[in-house]
Order: sequence, then structure tokens, then C-alpha cells
Amino acid sequence: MMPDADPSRAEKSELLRLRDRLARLRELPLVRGVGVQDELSRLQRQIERIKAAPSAEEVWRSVELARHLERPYTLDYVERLFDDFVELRGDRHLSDDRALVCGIGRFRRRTVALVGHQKGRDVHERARRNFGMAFPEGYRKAIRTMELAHRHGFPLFSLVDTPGAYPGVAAEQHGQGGWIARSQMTMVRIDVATVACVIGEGGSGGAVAIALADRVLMQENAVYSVISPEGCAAILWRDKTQAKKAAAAFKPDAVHCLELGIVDAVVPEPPGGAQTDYDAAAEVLGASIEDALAEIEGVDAGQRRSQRRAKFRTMGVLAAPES
Amino acid sequence: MMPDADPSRAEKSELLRLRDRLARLRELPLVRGVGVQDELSRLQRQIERIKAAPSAEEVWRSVELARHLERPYTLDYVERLFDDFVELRGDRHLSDDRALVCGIGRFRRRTVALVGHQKGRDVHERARRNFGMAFPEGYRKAIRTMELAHRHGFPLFSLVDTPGAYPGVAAEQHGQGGWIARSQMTMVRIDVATVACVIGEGGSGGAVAIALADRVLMQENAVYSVISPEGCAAILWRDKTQAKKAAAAFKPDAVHCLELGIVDAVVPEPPGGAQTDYDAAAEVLGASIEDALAEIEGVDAGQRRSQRRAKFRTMGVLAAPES
Amino acid sequence: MSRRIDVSVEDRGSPGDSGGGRVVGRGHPNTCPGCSSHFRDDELEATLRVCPQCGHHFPVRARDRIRQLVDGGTFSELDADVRSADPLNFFDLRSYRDRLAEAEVETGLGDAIITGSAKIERRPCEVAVMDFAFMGGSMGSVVGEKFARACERAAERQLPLVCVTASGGARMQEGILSLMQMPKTVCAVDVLRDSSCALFVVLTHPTTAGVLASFASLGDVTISEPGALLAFTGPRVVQQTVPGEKLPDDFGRAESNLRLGHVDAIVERGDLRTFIGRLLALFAKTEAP
Amino acid sequence: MSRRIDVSVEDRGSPGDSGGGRVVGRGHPNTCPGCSSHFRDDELEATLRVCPQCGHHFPVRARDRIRQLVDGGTFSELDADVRSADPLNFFDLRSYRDRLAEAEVETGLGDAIITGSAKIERRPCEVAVMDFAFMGGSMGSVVGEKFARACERAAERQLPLVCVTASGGARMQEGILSLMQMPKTVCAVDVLRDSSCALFVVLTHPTTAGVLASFASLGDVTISEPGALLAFTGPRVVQQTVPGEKLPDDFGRAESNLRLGHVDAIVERGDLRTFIGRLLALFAKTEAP
Ligand SMILES: [Zn+2]
Ligand SMILES: [Zn+2]
Repeated sequence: MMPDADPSRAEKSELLRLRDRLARLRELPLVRGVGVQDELSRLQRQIERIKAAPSAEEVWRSVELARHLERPYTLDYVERLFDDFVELRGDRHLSDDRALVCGIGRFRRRTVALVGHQKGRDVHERARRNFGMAFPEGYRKAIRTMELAHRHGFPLFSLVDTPGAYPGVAAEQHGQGGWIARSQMTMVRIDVATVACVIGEGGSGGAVAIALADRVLMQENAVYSVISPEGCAAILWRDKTQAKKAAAAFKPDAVHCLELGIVDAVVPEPPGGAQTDYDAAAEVLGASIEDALAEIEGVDAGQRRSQRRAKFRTMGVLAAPES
Repeated sequence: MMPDADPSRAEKSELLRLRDRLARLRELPLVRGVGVQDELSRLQRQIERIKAAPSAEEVWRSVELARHLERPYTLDYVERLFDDFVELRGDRHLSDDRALVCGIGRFRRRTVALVGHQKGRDVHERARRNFGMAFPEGYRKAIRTMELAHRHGFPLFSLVDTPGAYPGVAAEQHGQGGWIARSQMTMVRIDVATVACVIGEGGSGGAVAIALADRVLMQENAVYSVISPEGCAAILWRDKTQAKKAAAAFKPDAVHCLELGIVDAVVPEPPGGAQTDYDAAAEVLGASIEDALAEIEGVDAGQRRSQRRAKFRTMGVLAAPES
Repeated sequence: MSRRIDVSVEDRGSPGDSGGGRVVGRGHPNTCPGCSSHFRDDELEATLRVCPQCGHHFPVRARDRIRQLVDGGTFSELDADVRSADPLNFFDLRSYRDRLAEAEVETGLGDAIITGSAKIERRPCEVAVMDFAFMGGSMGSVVGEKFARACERAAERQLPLVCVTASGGARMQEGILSLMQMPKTVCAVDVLRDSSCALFVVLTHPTTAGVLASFASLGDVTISEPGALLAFTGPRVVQQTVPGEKLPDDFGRAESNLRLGHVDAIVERGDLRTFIGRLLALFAKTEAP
Repeated sequence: MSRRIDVSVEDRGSPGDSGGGRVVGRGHPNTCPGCSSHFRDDELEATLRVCPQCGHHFPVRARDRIRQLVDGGTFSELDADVRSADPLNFFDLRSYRDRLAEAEVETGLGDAIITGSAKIERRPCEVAVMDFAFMGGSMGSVVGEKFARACERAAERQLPLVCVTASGGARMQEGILSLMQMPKTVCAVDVLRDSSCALFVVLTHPTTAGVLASFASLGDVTISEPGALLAFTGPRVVQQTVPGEKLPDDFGRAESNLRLGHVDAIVERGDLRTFIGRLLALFAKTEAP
């Protein structure tokens, strides 16, 4: 899986061919990562993966790494990528949902707004953060933050890392479905540049609520899916233990998401996964977000909003019309 | 108090002088009421009141009429003024506050949005409507309706009739102050023409939450005040029974509100008060709103919003600077 | 791990566990789950598939719904030939292709939504009606695409869109692509908004998960049929998550949604056409015809 | 009728019933209501009027607050000469004119707010600081006017506005005109928003009624001091309304407001200047100086 340090000329030409294929797939430039020197090797890794679709084992490995208890969470990245960060709290109605962290901070000498799921590291914090599963109140806080970003022209970052929306009575009664919808709607409408990255579990509606961005990135070992493998197995196989089989079937891994045009770029992780080296993972993530932001900030706000809509408009695969 | 049926020439000239004074007071045309024929007599009544400031007894009479148990409420006017009315319900988060009625309806062959307090007629409905005292959820529903009006270009009417915001634990915990503020803010920001009318009790923050309009009208026997007479008496006189004295001191009646430039026009009621003839009260109210709307709809939306801000900007009385 | 389950398709049954439509039923679809009365097809047709004994609203197929709602002869279907591909080569106990083919044969539909132009109470509009009988009304690429095209047509023609939903959620067999139909349809509603065109949503039993959490919750006016289950996560999964917690009796039902502020009105099926007609008149951009 | 009471000025005291400032106190204003320790003025000054024993935040007068917050020598007061008229000729147990004159003598202030331009941590901004000692920080025409002018200046100079609130609510003696300061200040905040200028609100004890229900709740970022009472209706009136209902211990306090989602942060007085400095840097329209 690891790239050669110095790819041969033939390999380079193959890379260019594949890079072209990738670029055409999304009609978007590939993410650079940090430093021009590393580009080719990083690209190589992405492309190796795409040449050979990940095996069931590899997909499952992503599921495991995405859920790894030591995986860096939103606040681990905030700490490393932001020079200053002021958290914005509360939905102004009922509570401050700790499963979603919102705030503004200084990133690369400029102010940005951030919304991100936060799972919590120890037992106590995990409970407090509800395992990263937001309530409607959390989406409402996120909406408030998006509107603040819009008012002040701050680019918006979102870091997605949730098993999904919380399936509880109060969450339902407070209008979970509606607030996931309205959070997406707010992301369509705001004028500022938006970059989302799936950094762990991109679980269903809870994830997509904050992922309707100009650029959507995905870490190498993150997963992004409509349902958990266990949930899918329980429904389609009527057997929860078939989770690995389910994951292989619905392909939540980054490479498949890239190939399906769901994400714009894959953000490389340190060998073995982001949990092995938080600093390195943060550095590449920061560089990737910076690159993505540079691409979209050149565009006029109205046009950017149109392009954002157009991007999601094309998602889905239809059968070729019979002729 | 009742006007002469046929004012003499001298009286007419006096009227014109006073009318001019009134108009200069607000730099706004006076409301016409229904039919040109009745204008002078109606005007006369308003002006008689202004010539001789209402006595303490007259002010108290307004307090009593404004709270009269048979006084027409928002839905009584909706029934008479709207050809069709579809209620919009719910704040999309917690509940549907029955103390505030919101909806869209057909008024004079066009569609308008309405928000209004509703006190409830019988014991059961009064409890259900919480005596017209809204919770934060009510203001949130009103905001939703204002935004819908803005999206679709519907003029917004608001009918104010509340003892005030509800002073309860849950209402406070749900952010009462904040939602009264945000409801006002929404009324500043929407692009459509807005007309408010105080039709009964214009009680404090609960009233002003939905009264930040391009034109603010007030029925002849309505009251509009920062505090209830009883509350004021309890605080300043340390004696609740001094309510009548308090009311005379803080002057919540329509004539004083007109003279202070708080409302743009007084809407006449049938002799004895609106409760004596719902149909007649509704007819004059409808005509007054229609006139007010005609005045402000000629103005470009951006300019109307500026004028709306400018109008409230001037409220208050400062001491003349010492020279 | 049970907390992690984020189910997308759950309640495939109608209230009281009857089938999801006339085609894919468990128990006899014409036996009323409210009062156990049994009806002939023609009896139910005559009452718009509302139980004459107890008022229970039986599921309505999309074509029947359109017949009930729109002025006779005014519906012209569009995009009828759009079909799903199988980009994931999805295979669970059977292949997705087989399931699609079977659903098409069973329902006579290309997917879980019918779209087109029509008039309701003499007012022109675009319509989009979902059909729960087609794979539980699940939203895949076709539902998203046809809904988006309906929005775009409405915007272009400056007409309102009337949308009747019935959905168990996302089409799992399309994996992440089915999830992306949520932002896709939200973007489509934004196109409507930018054109100041109204969206009226009629939520019918059941409307859950991804559909509820996208376009179904973004209407200018939101109506529900009585008794409909409207929940992001249905009662069974909620119960699994917190096994001790007692669910309210009407958990997720239209009536509790009205009480909790999530819908504007519950309208009985017999009144639906008139009600939508009133909305079309109120939101009309020109004077009455 | 008790349900009708809609009190505008209620809690004139600080937590634990100490006075509203050094001037109009009940009990000795330098005795800590948290731990009963007593302090000399100079001791409290040295700790920014925070109890060194228990952390209780004593009230701070507006001029002291400005000294605590802004860079030395950078504050230039504006609109200091604006005074209330008495349009209603209001007389309760005494005349409004007398009350105003007395408050001015007692506090050395023209009204319950001081406004001007300043720098905080080397960043220019406009400031508006309320003083509870002047008639309970009540909002009449002068408070509304000076706040509105501060917003307009901020918009014109493209600077943020830092506002420190302390208010029992409306100035009843100005009747309906005091109520109108709510929409007036809301309109002023809208001017700020139209200019994309930030508003930072620091809520201090107590901020209630009309001030909480207008500009105090419209900040881009909302900070509170520990222990501050922040409620539209204070606990006494709530208790009167529903006599049986048990109020939570921290009803309306900053800490419950944070928990319930109404403020972004509780910042101790000693950290306030730094915190505001960070906000000014984050919202700055140009690079750091
Ligand atoms: Zn039945
Ligand atoms: Zn102490």
C-alpha cells in the first residue's frame, strides 16, 4: 500500500494518466496535501487504491479505523490547526449540545467559523458528548454559527464525525428530521466558502446535516455512509453479525466515495491511521483544507453558491436511457 | 365626546389647524377610516381628545375597555376581514403556542400574512390560549411566519393584544428575552410592508415583539404600555390598588400614544367600544389597515426598511441641550 | 454498539401493522387496523381509502393519489422513463437489480415517485407523489432526480410544487449515493426558493428518515394526513436504543407532530384537494382564473 | 389579575441581596453576599471587585468598568450631555425630574449608560457600558439614544461595538416611550448588521426585562459574568405568578443560561479584557496592528 519513494518514469506516466482519470471523474483538481515534494507519493497512494478497488477486508479496516477509540476528534484538530478558538455555545432555546462543537478561530492568519462533531475521549466525556450524536439543538447551534459566518464573511469549515443523529424520544419530539433538513438548507444558502471533511464516521443524516459544502474532503480511513454496517446487516441480512459483509456491499470507504464523486478529494493519513500521529494527521488535513479553500475563494459568492448546488445536483447514478 | 354631526365652518377651520398639528407631529398622513363622508367626524373625535388630554377617568376607561371580556379578539377580526385564512402552526421545535395565531389569508383580494395574539373567549379557551400571553415558542412561530411573508412578498399584519409575555419558569428557561428580541429583529429585516395594530392590551415586551412595523395603528380604546397599571402601582406606589393613579401617570391610552408619536394613527371604534359592534369595529379596522398599507406599498422595499428603522430611531424625548 | 444504529428504512408498515400498500402487504391490506372491519376494493375506492367506520387512512398508491387530487385529465406525467442504475453492484440476499425489476413488475412504476404537471382546483402546479409500495418509498437516485427536476420545472414555469411523501428513508442498496439525495433535494428546494415558488408538502404514512430530513421538512406549508407516522427514527429503533424508555402512545404520529409544532395542519383525505386548492389560490402569483 | 403583571424593573439588588452599586446599596455594599467577608474599598478595587475569598462578582460602576476593560488613556466619552426630558410629567411618590436630578448627583452620571470610543488590547472599538446605580440601570430615552448613536458610530467607522449591560428593565417614568427603546435599539443593531460590524455583549448582574429582550440578546457573541441574573422576568415575579411552582436554585443565573443555551461563555472579570481582545482580533476587518 505504501508508495514508492521515487516512482520510475513509466510509473509517473501511469500516474498522470490516472490522475487525469480522477480529475475527469470529478472535474476538480486533486488535493495537494502538504508540500509539492510529497504530492506524487500521496497521489500514488490514492491512485493505487482506485486502480484496485479496496477489498472487503480493506473496507472493514476503514470502518474500524474510523471508529478507533484513539482517532483524533474535532477538538484535537482545532487545537493543532487554530491559533485561537472561541467556542460559541447554545441554541438560544433549550440547551448547548456538546455533541457538536461550534466556534470561530484563527486558521492560517485568518478567521474562520467551525462546526464539528465531537465524540469525547474518556467515558465521562463520551457520555457528555453523547458519543458525537447530536440532538436537534446541536443542528440549531450549527445553523446559528453558519449564519454568523455568513454575516461576517468567515469561511465555514465542518468536521464530520458522528455515528448518526441520536435516535431518542426527545430528539424526535424536538424535530430531528426538520432540523437536519434546515441545517442543510442553511449550508446551501450562506454566501461564504465552505469546506467539509469527514474525519471519522460520516453517519447518515447526522453527518450530511453539516456536510453540504463547496468542497467535501474525506480522510483516508474515514467512512461515509447512509447507515451503519450493523444497521444495514440487521435490515437487509436480518443478521447484525453480517456487518462486514454489509460494509463491503455498500462501500463506505474513502476510495469508493471519491470514485462515486461524493467527495472531492481524499486526505491522506499517516501510515497506520490518523491515531498514530495526531500532529501529522492535522498537518495534512490543514493543508488540504487550505488548498480546497483557495480553490473556491476565487469564485464570486453568487457563482459559488450556484456551483455548490450544481455539484450536489449531479449526485446519483441513473441507468442509461434505452435507445 | 361624540362629534357633532355637522361641524360649523369655524370648527372645520379649527379642525384643519389641529389636523395640521397632528400631521406635523408624526409627519405622516392621518388615517382615513371608512368612507370620505365619515372622515371629518372621526377626525373630530380624535382631535377633541387631543385638544383636551384625556382625564384620569378616561384613561382608566380605556384600560377597562381594552381588557373588556367581550372585546373582539384577533380571530374575530380575521373572520370578518379575511376571505380565506389558513393557519400556520408550530415553531418546528417544541410546540404550537396557541396564544399567538399565525397564518396567511386573503384580504381585499390579495394575500397577506398575519400574526396576532389571541386571548380566548370562554374559560377553557382562555386557558388554552394562556390569556394571550405567548411563550418563546409563540415568537418563534411568528418569526417563521414573517420569514414566509418575506419569501413570498406577502404584506404582514400584526394584531397586538396581550397582557404581556408569560412570566413562567419554562418560558424563561426557553429564552423569553432573546426571542422577543429576535422577533423584533426579524420585523426590522423583512422586506415586505408591515402594519401593526394594537387592538386591546399592548402589554410590554410581549406586545412590542410583533409591533415593529412600518405603520403602527391603535384602536381608540386600546392601551399600549410598558407595564400593567397594577404592576406599575405595585412597584412605584408599593400599592397595587393605586392602579388607576398609575395609569393616569404613564398614560397608556391611544390619544397619548398618538401625541407621543408612538402610533401613526388611531382607529375609531363604535360608540361605547369595539365590543358593542364587532362588524363595525372590523370594518373600520380593515379600512384603516388598507389605507396604511396603501401608503407604504408605494415605497421601494429597501427604502421602506430604512424608513421603518428611521421611524423607531426617533422615538423618545430628550431634554433640549443647555445653551 | 446498539446506540450506533442509524436506521434509514424502518417502518415499512402502516399504522397497526397493515401492509405498506396494496401490493406489498402483510395481512390483508383491506382489513382496517383501526376497527378490524373488512372492505372490498370498490368500497374503499369510493371513500378514498378511508375507513368509513373509524376514519383510518389506508395507504394510497401514487397513481390513485394523483387521481384523487388533481383535476381530471390535467395530469401529464414527466420523466417516467428515468431508472436506477446499480453503481455498487449491490447484493444482499438478492441483487439490487432483481429487486428493482420485481418492484417495477409489482407496482407498475419505474421507481418510488411519480412527477408531472397538473391542475388542482383549476390552478396549474407541478406535482411529485411518492409511492410506498415501490421498495418502501425509499429514496435513491431516481427519487432525488425526479424531485429535483420537478423543482426546476416549477421554478422555470413559476408554479408551486405540491409534493406528497411516503417513505421509509434512504435506498440502502445505493449506499452513499442514496444519502446524497438528501442534499440534492435540499438544493432543489433552494432553487424553488430563489424563484419564490411555493412548496406544499403533504406528509402521509409513513414519512421517515432521509426524506423527512430533507425536502419533506422544507415546505412553505406542511400538511399531514391523520395518523401518519412522521419521524426521523421510527419507534422500533428508538425503543431499541433506550430499552427502558416508555414511548408515548402517539409517538411520531401526525397528531403529536402537530402538538409539538412540526406540521401546520392535519387534513383528512376527503378535504385534501380543497385545502391544497386554497393554498394554491393564496400563493398564486396572478389573480384567480 | 396577578397573572397580568408584566414587571419591567424587578431585581434591583445583586446576588444575595446586596445593593445595586456602591451608591444605592441596601446593607453594606462591600460585604460579600457569597461568604460574608467584608472588604475595604481599596481591597475590592485591587481585585476588580471580585471577592478574593469566594469569587463573588460585586457590581461594578460604569466608569470603573471602562477603566478595567479599555487600554489606559484611550477612552473618549461621547454624548455625555444627553439628558432625559419628562414628557409625561411623571409623578409617583416623587417627580421623575427629582429622581433624575438625585440620580445624577448620586452617581455623577447623566443617565444609566456611558458611551464612547476606546481601544481594548490595542484594537479600536466603540463601547457602551450601563450603570445599574443610575435608577436601576433602567432604559429610557437616553439609554436608547446613546446606544443607537454608538451603533451608528461603529457602523460609520467600521468598528465593533462592545456593550456591557446591567439593567432592571424599562424606565417606567417614561411610560410607553421607554418601551419604544426596545425597537429603537433593535433597529440600531440592525444598522450594525447591515455594516457587518460585530456586537459583543457582556451581560452583568442583573440584566433583565426590556434590555435583555432587545439589544442585549442580539450580540454576535454573548458573554456573561459569573452569577449574573439574566432573565426577562425575575424570580420574584415568576414566583408570584405560579406560587406553587418551585424555582430551580440557579433560576435565571448565568450558569443556567449557559446550560440552557442562551450565552456563549461565562468569563470571570479578571479574564474579560483578554477575552474581548481575542474577539476583537478574530472579528477584525484588517490584519493585526
Ligand atoms: Zn376502521
Ligand atoms: Zn465572598
